Amino acid sequence: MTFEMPNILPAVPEIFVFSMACVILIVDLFLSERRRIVSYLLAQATLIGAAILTFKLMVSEPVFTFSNMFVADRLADVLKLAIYAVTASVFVYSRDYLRTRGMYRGEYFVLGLFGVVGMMIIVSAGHFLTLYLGLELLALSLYAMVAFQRDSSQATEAAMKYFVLGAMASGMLLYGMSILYGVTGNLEIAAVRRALAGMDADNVMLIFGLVFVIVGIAFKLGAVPFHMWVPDVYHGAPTSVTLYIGTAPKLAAFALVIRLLIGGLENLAASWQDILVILAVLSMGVGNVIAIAQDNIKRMLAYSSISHMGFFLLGILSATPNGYSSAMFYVLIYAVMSLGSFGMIILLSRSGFEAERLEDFKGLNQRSPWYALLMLILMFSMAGVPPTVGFYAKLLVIQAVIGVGMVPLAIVAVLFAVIGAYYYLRIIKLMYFDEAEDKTPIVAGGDVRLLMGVNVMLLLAIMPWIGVIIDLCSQAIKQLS
Amino acid sequence: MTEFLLGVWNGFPGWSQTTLLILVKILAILLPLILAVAYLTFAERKIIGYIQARIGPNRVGPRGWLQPIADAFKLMLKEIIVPTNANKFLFIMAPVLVFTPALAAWAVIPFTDTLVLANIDASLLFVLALTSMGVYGVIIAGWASNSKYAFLGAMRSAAQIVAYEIAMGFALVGVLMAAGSLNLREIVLHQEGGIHQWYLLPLFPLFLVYFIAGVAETNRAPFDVAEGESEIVAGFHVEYSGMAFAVFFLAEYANMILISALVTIMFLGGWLPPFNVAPFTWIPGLGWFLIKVSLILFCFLWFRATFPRYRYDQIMRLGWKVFIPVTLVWIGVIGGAMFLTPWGYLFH
Amino acid sequence: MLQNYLPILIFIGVAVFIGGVMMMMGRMLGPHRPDSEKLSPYECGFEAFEDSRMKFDVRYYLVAILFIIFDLEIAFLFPWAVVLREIGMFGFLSMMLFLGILVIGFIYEWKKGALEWE
Amino acid sequence: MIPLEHYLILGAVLFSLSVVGIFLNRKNLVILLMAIELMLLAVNMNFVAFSHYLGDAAGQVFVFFILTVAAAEAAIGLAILVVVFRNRRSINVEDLDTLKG
Amino acid sequence: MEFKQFIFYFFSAVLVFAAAMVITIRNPVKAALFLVLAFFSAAGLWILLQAEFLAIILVLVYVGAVMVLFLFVVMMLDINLVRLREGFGEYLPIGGLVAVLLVIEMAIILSSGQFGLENMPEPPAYTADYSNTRELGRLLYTFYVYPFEIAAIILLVAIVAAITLTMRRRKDTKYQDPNKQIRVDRKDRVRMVKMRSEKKV
Repeated sequence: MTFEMPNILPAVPEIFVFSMACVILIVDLFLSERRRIVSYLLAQATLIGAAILTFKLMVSEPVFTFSNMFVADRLADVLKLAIYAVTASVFVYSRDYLRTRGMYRGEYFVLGLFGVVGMMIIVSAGHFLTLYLGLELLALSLYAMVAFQRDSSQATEAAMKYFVLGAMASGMLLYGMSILYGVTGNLEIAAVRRALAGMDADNVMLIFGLVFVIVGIAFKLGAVPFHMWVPDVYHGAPTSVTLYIGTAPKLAAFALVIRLLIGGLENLAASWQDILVILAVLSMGVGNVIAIAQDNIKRMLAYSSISHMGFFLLGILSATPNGYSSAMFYVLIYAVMSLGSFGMIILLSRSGFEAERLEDFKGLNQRSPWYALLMLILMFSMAGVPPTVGFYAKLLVIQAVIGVGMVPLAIVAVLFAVIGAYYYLRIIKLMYFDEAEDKTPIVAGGDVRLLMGVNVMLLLAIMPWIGVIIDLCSQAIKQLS
Repeated sequence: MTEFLLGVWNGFPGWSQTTLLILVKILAILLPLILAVAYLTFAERKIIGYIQARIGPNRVGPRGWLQPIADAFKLMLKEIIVPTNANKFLFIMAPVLVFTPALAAWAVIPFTDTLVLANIDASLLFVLALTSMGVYGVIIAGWASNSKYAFLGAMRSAAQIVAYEIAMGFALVGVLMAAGSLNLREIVLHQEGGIHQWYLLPLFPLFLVYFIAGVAETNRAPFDVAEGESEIVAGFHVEYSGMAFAVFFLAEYANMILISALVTIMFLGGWLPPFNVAPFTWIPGLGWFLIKVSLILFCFLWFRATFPRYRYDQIMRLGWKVFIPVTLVWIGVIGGAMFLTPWGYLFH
Repeated sequence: MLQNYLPILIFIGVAVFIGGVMMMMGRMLGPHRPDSEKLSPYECGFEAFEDSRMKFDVRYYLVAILFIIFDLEIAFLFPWAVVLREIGMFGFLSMMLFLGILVIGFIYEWKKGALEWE
Repeated sequence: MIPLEHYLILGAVLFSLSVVGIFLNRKNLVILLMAIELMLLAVNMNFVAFSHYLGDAAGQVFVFFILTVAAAEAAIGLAILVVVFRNRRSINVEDLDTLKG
Repeated sequence: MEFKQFIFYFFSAVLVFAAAMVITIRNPVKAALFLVLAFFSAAGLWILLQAEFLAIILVLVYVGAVMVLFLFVVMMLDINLVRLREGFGEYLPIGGLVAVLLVIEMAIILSSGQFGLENMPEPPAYTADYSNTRELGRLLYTFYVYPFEIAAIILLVAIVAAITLTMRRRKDTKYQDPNKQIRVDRKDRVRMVKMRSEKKV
């Protein structure tokens, strides 16, 4: 084995984001309270710069570097760009929220950017080790962010629960990886794939390892029955952090599934398919049914996210390229929808008041028809009502399932989607047909209002270009095999 | 007679022969060590006495030479008081936990080129790992005593030990860079060739850091606030008496000897003579080793006699804000010199 | 390699044994006449009025966390220092980057006052 | 000769103990964190054993990284624990119940 | 029984016992000490597996640092031990049962023969000049440079997180900053006020 200087060019965006995070960390130490905006602007500049770099360095063929631990391919590029966009929006939405609650500190942005680095590492991981490290980098940043409001009993409790279950999930994942390492003798994802190609897929040891890997992934995704942390964390964390957790990391979780199950273990598809069917059905069922009983909107959206993870798993478990790309499309759309919904909660909150109960949405139409309309579109899209893009996302994954002949599963999925529509529509009812209790005018900065408009309108305006996005997804998937 | 003994010896099964041999070797290390510890306490009282223009202990035995033995007997016959509400098991365990690593580290110390019990590859790492265990005894003693003074003293000692352990670790990295090995014996062999080859010169800042950190690690003056009589009486072992106290006491002195031995090995060329010429080479390796260790030990005692005690915040500042940056910079300097400048040979 | 560890194992055993024997001797040879005054925890002349297991400054705890982080750094530095000559310039620079990242953390601690002991 | 299986079973025993410890411990969060450390120890045991029997150092490198990350993780976990304790004066697992739907 | 086997079973037994004590014992200080014992025996087993470096690092980092932090926290949080003892053993039988079942299940799968001595014999012991540390070092800073730097980032995040979560400036300290004291200027302290002299009423 001789060592050659690795090619660092593909990793330049990662290096850039990380260096800027360090710069912000240090600069923020010297800033007075009033100049905190400098940290914010630097964070936004970082994300924009990273987007430009990623765009410039876009590759047409997969490139491996750092002894195959780093992969740059179309999938990574698309997901990274999406992560930057989502994170930048999160920062825009959360600035006022943080300021009014005494959490407007540089560390929020720094930890957010470290989380982005973690996601980027997951997205371009070519080795179990980098996958694990990326996951942990993301998770550690998130734990700290959830506990960011350290005098809040709820936030710290949420952080504790998140920590315990997250650490346990890592343990499970690692245990699975250790067994796979023992059987295949490799830790590099591509090499594991090659080793598996020459092996019996029914090998009991492989299945044993696989089960642990899937349990670990399910924990991270928040799929039932490993979802207990999701509602508590979404509920307990400061809304700006919930916003962050509920959006960008979902994209990274998708990358985790793709890299591990499809990049590495596709030969075991027959085995993981069965497990994923159970997870998907349970997630859709439990998520949608329990969401109905919630009166806290953050909690309700948490259960909704669980059910969305179920739908997303439908695309994966079809085990066809078509299914994978529909899952990718689903996740991208979900990130946008979730961004808008949590953004709306932040927008309606103000100093000393959290708009997190369902009643807080009563009569929104009277207070502001425009925001009510935006919320309407968001809820329609979440529920999968045409002509919103949420409908297409659901349609595509269900088509993928039908495509491999799992018609009963598709019927179950449709059924749960209909049940789910109930609680989304309930919010619409509250907004339009109930009397407002709280008549305080809604104030928001120009940037937030503009972003909110763009964010929601994206869900409608994207329709003509839907084909382009789906194309992009299937191209990204095609490069995997 | 010899034949008979040989016959008995050969009668043992193979594994017990090796075990017995090892046991004998271990005793050959431990007994002199314990004796040295006992007489180090005597030397301390004598030397500090002379520095302060006193005679020191001179009643028991000729010129006081039996003093340590008398002390040992006295402590043995005293009651071990276990305070009410103390956690009895942990209270008794704590001195043993301090004592064991202070002795066990000697398993890998090379006294001369051939005189080493276990010549493992990562012996330096092993010593570091064992010395990092010492802090347990301190914390547990403080906690198990159920006394505010003990607890506060234990926390202070622990925070101090921990801070200086980092500085020590970083200082060791410099030695490793120069020697390119984790093995203590090889580290000494790399300093072959006389006093100018000893790491004392090229790694002088690290030597200072390591030595001073060693003094702080053992909670010795001038870093002994944790047991500063004027503040919190005897620190973590305020509740200990009799033999339990003696074990703590012995462990502290054993640790001092250990630190001196390590300084000798890593910076002063171990058993090697300072000049490879006639009168110096007459003294055997073990002799040189002992001379150097005694020299360092003398410094320990000298510090105690002359320096005023540091304040606690000053101790912590010295550890974190002076030593760590100094060692980090020096690591960079060594590496830079090795790769970028023609002066790499200075660091071998 | 394994043969070398056998003496160490025995050595640790002997060290524990000696420590234990010394404590035992103290227990057996020393008198044992407890009374409530003697067994009360040390105080400056007054009764101890609460349990000694009070909470203490978070600063101690922060020091312990920082200690873990620096200990890990040392763990990474050791193999590096040993193979420095074999891994060449690249290995040297990769460690300098590693240390650089952690120096940023160190500056952060310093400026935040985590190393201050008031 | 010790077969690899024995190391793996040892790892499995440790792993099961830690899982049971996590699910059954309803009283003390610190012990919960310790159970997580045990779980990672089980994983490390597996990796080291495989690495030895496969004659491949990559497994050991992996363990080194797991040790590093787990230590950092424990530090953060305990930091969160301290904050939790400061907010509600208890580290009882059953007291973590303010978040209910 | 070979000596090595004896050592293996001895350490394994200690390890399992210590692990079981960690999760069942009520006093957290003792639990932490049992965890230390578990780490020690694990280190012993790793030395048996010729992973010398990792074994010592396990003791150095986990026993020497992480468990110290655990002890600090356990001692610092003024835990009411009496309350912790309530309801002791309530879940123990179920827990024990689950553990036994889990172990049996996993053991059956793991001992399916795939990792038996026939398929995977123990590799020969290394020669005396083999250095485990050196071998890992050769890999770590070159082939594994990318994860190595990520590890640095993770440590940095840990520093930032620990400080943001726990660091608090105490308001009641009477610490004096000599630097500030020296730099004090007259005009910071004394204000000259021009006043018209008051007229007599």
